[in-house]
Amino acid sequence: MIPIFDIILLVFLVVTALIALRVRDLLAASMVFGIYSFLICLLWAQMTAVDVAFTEAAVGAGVSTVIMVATVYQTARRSKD
Amino acid sequence: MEFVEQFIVPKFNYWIYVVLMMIGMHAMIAKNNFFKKLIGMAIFQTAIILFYVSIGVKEGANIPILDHHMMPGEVHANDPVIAAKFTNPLPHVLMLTAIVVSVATLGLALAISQKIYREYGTLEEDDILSQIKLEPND
Amino acid sequence: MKGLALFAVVLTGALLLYATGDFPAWGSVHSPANGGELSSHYIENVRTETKVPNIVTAVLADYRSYDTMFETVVVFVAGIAIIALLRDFGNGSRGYPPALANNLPEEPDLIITQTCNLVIPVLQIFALYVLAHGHYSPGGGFQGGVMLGASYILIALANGVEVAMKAMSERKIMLLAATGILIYSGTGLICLLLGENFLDYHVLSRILPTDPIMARSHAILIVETGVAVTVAAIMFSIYANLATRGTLKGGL
Amino acid sequence: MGEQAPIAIVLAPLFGALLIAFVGIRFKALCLPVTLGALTVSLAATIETFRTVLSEGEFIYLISGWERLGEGKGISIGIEYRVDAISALVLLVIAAVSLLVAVYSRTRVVAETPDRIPYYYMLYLLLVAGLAGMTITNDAFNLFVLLEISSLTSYALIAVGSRRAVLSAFNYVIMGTIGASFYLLGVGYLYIKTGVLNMEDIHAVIVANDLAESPSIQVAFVLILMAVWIKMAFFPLHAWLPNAYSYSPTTTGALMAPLVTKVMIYIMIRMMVTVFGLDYAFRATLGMPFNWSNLVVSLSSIAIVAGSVMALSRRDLKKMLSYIIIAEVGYMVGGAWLANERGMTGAVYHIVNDAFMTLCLFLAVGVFIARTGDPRIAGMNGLFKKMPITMAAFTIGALSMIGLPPTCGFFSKWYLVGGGIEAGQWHFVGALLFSSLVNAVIFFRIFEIAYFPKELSDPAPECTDPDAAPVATLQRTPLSMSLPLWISAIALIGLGIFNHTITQWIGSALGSLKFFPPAG
Amino acid sequence: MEIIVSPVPFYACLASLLAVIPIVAFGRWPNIRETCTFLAGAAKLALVLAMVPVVLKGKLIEFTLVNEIVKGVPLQFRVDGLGILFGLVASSLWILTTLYSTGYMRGANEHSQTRFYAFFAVSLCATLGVAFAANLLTLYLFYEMLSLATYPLVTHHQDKEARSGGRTYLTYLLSTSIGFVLPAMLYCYSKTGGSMDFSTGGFLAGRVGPTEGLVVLLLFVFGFAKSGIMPFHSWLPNAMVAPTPVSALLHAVAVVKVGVFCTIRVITGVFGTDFLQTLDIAAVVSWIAGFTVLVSSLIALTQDNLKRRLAFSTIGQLSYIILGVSFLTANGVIGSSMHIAMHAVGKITLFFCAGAIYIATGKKYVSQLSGIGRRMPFTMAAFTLGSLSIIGLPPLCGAWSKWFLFLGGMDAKQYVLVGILIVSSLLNIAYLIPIVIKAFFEQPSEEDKVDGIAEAPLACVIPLCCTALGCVALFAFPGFLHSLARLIATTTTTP
Repeated sequence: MIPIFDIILLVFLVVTALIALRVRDLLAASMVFGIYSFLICLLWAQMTAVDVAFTEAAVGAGVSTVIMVATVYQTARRSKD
Repeated sequence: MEFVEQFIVPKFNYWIYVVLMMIGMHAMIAKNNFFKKLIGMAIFQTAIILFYVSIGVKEGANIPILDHHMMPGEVHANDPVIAAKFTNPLPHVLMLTAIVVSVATLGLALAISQKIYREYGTLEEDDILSQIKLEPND
Repeated sequence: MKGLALFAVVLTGALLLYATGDFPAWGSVHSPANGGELSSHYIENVRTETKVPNIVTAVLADYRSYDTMFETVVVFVAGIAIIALLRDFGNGSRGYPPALANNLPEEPDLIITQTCNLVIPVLQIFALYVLAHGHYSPGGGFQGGVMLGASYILIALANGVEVAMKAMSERKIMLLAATGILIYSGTGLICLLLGENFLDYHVLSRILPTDPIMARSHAILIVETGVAVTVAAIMFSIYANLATRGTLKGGL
Repeated sequence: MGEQAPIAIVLAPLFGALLIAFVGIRFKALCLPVTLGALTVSLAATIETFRTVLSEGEFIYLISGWERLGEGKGISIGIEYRVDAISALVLLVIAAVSLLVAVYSRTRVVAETPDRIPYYYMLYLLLVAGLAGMTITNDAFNLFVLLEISSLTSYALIAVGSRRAVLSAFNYVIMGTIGASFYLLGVGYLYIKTGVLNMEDIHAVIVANDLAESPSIQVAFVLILMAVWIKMAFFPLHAWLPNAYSYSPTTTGALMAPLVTKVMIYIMIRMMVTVFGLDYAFRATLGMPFNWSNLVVSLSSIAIVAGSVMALSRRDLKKMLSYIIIAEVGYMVGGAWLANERGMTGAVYHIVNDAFMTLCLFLAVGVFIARTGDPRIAGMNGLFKKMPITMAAFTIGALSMIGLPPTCGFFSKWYLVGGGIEAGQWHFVGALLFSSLVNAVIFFRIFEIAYFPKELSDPAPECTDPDAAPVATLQRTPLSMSLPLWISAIALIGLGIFNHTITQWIGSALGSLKFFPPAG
Repeated sequence: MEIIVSPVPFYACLASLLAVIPIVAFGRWPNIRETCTFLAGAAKLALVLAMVPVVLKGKLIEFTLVNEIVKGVPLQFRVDGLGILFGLVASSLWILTTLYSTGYMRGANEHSQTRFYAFFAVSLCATLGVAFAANLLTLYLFYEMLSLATYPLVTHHQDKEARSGGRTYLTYLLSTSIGFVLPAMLYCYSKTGGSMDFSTGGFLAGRVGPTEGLVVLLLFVFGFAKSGIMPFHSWLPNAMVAPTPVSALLHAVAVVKVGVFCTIRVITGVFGTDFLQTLDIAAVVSWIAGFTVLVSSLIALTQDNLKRRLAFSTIGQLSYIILGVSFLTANGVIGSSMHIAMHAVGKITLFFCAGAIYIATGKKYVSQLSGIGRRMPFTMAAFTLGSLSIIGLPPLCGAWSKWFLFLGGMDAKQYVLVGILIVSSLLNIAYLIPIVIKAFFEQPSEEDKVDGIAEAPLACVIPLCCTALGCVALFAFPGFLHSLARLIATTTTTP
């Protein structure tokens, strides 16, 4: 049986994914994507995939978000959709 | 309700991975803004990683690191290792690779979108297409 | 177009869900993937075959070390690709469309700079720990490398890219990145020169003062170091290029 | 060192790239020699491997030296290379084509990407390493990693081109990522049901556990097919290809057009033959009232016709060639799915031929554009007189594309059409012939333009893009450009004359397989 | 039948191909260049002649160049009666044509003569390749080679007209060969399981039913569109934009005869006359050929351009040959084989004359030819002989072949088609004889009046006189040809 903590995390994941794609401010979207990465990292730790969680924390929530923000700064912040 | 109990609850992970993947894939295809497409791409790739990690989960199993003291030469050297007690490590290995690949792809795609912005002054697909229409085409 | 996209997505989703019903139960110990010979072999024999307690590390850097080598190459590719695309070699005097970065303050904030300067050494030491302790705990080349790279990114964030570039110049980035892969593939090549197949570490016992099994363990550390060096250099390079539109000046 | 040759095929370009990183960035003049050296070593290793295969049949190379577990065939716990006659042939094509294009690139890279030379060559070498690695590996996941290497390098190699190239590179990234992710997912679906990653092991488990009816395996099959189809630009998943190939730098187009789609077709055949098994591939129904073989052959007929028709209306040379490639992809996919040995032989043989045909044409077009500065077909006005030697090579390539003897294009059509007749897939036969005729129209129209000189009413269009470096118009064709062109043109005739030998090699790999003609 | 293995047929084929090298190398020195062509032609003819006695003894000469070009099918030459007949016609007329083109090309001061001679030599190589091909694939290879090699010849003038003529030429020839012959050939290949050797009984015999047989037969007959069979004939009049030597040799002899030769091979070597008899489908081909004979003759009546008129005449005459073979009788085959030679000699004379007239006077149209016979008596005399030969009147060689065709039709009891043959001969008279009458008996218009004789260059006149005399000689001494034709008939039909 899947632990209830997992289920909550999974639901949150979907919500953050949708938010990241709905927000028109791309800087905010990048930030929400960071949160998304962090949540998924938690999920993996919960699923006993510690190495994956570690990597995701460093790469997904860390570097990915930073380079996304960097790109937003170098391009446009507003999106039409 | 029975359907939910039988097919959704026991495989909730798989359902969510499909949902996330479809969210990401839809964004990749249908979003107008290139940056949004890339966020979709990242979500799409993490969804697949979620799928793989879900494969490897064993109920009641521990993280795939043997106790330091069980190493040869130590006290419990000859205790057999029981596979069921540890999570399947193989999907984790694969997904480490996949994560690295996804960040590499993301970085490259961001660089390309910066170059597009340099050329066209926008990241909106429709604006760029209307600019191209004005240029001499093949 | 939008309708078509939705259709394609829903169709794919339906296809994937169709197969979900066929999957073994979540968390099952006896599913083919979990109870199969392959996975069990790794778990049960890793300590006799490699002496590395962290099974993930052992599989990553020994059983499937060839994968991992190319994974490092993927990072390397991303690094050089981004340089090839974005790097402004000084002759790009063309106008650049306005961007958010143009409105940033010139001087870095004092509090941020000082905090970062405090954090960075700790971060770097921790990164080395993660790398070296990858045999026994979660971590290893990638994680350590990313953290090491992140420390330089942090310098760049706090003080500007130029300051970070003083410690890690562009030339050095390329040299380090290539060195990392060379450490990895060179290890494999030495195995090859010693008469065994590529990346067959046990033969290293002939030149390392250990037995063949410990040679595997040591070699894993060596190649993980290579991974870390490449990843650290490239992560910083990616950031530096993306944050400065390839000029390597100014930045966020 | 003979038994280590397979690994050298992939390692040589990798070490070449590293060497460029060490010395090439400072001494730009060394980049090309290093590239050529690495590719020569790779070619030599390929030839050595090929000879081993011919004398000893298919063999396995264990990376990391992990022996297989268990009795019988057992399962693989490490990563293996597996070389048979078909993969050796494809490797040979990769090595030869990449070396020729590297020679060709001498003046082009300097002219088109002057400040990025070392990076360009590093990406070039790594693309070759990725393609060769994909061809030779026997591990389903390892294939994904190498696929990503070749994808990332090709995105970059395209995006260093002009203004439009960047945009097409982005589309390629999106499509390519979907493709690669589908592949990864497909492997996951296989893994969840079989628990192994080695291609032959997957097949063994599918057979042993009788998983043919399992929905997961079927979905995995669909996903992997979709993935390779996206990557090979199989109509209607082709949208990324034409712009990517036509706006990218000359060398990129000349390297990618012959290799990338062809290697993906090889991967598709590999998946059909090694992972799923031919009986599965041709018989799987996915619970639908149709037969896979018939469906895919119909799709390829559509692809052939659509590609040809789209090529007909192009005025840009490279774009026209790109659409022809889309039609050619249809040839090979259709041939592989005809469910008989002749069709499969034709498909594999056409991989080799098509690689050299596209190479020849792209190289020739590169010379034309370098000389005239005009990418349009109309720009070829009077070229037979101006550069007869290059035009002669182009003519050979074009005749091969049309499928006229004694060029190799005729013989691949021979096998493909023969396979179509044998399978009774008349629409496929019709589509092949239609495409030959369309190619004839296209190329003879070009010949007319080049043969009957006339005053050009409109001059070459002004280059609107300052970054698409106004390509230096060469006064003479340097030897570095004409030599590869001529080698490829001669290869076309050689491949045609020795087609029987080549198909025998292919047959030695296919001979043990059982083909299942579609029921009814 | 006894088979002799010898590379002579291959050398005969190669002789003209190798000549390309000196032709291109000596492109700047026209005399040396043309000498090379002559030498190649002589060598070729000598090689072909050397094979004649052997073949007449009923032996076959075989040479395998590539053991298996595709599985089970070698690249192989085999010389039999039909092949040697055709090879002899083509190679002997090549020498005359070379002489003629020397005069013509220099007289007309044409450009790119080196290219012209080079591709001419390649075409001849392909023609002999077709003649000596031992199997369908070899035949097809050389057939396609001929299509391509003649394209630069047809479009020699490189102007707008040449461009559209060349376009029609290739469209018809390539689309039919790729669209029809290739699938039909592959169908045969898959039916026979890999063998495509022409054999007396036909290698397809007994392997197909009437319906498939008819489809394949028609695919072949229409696919070898060089035979000018309707409705795939219109490339031929359009190809007349080529310089006259090209029209003469290629479009009266080499190219078009390759078309009919291939059709004969299909009927005799692929299906076999016996098998066609049992399938009872050859009549369809007969009727198509009969239709072509009649319609083309009618069209020829309306043409004013001399070369176009001759072209339509050629279309009709070619269909005679197909008609003869499709009767499936011994006499029909004899008639067809002889007509290959007879028509070649006659028609090349007419084309030579047309070219000579153009060189001497610049006239292209029949209506302009009033009184030209007084100015060019030799040419027009030769023209008269050629015309009569085409019509089939004794004492000219065309009479023999028409006689055997007639007999063949009677044997096959195809009386309507025999009627068509006769009507068409009358039509031949109607479109050829008025030219002769105009030339000799009408007064020239004032501005055309020239005192005395003003013939074309000697290099043009000699060949046309030779061929005209050939028409007469072949009537007087048909024995050799007849024995060859009889040999062909005995090996392909059962009495």
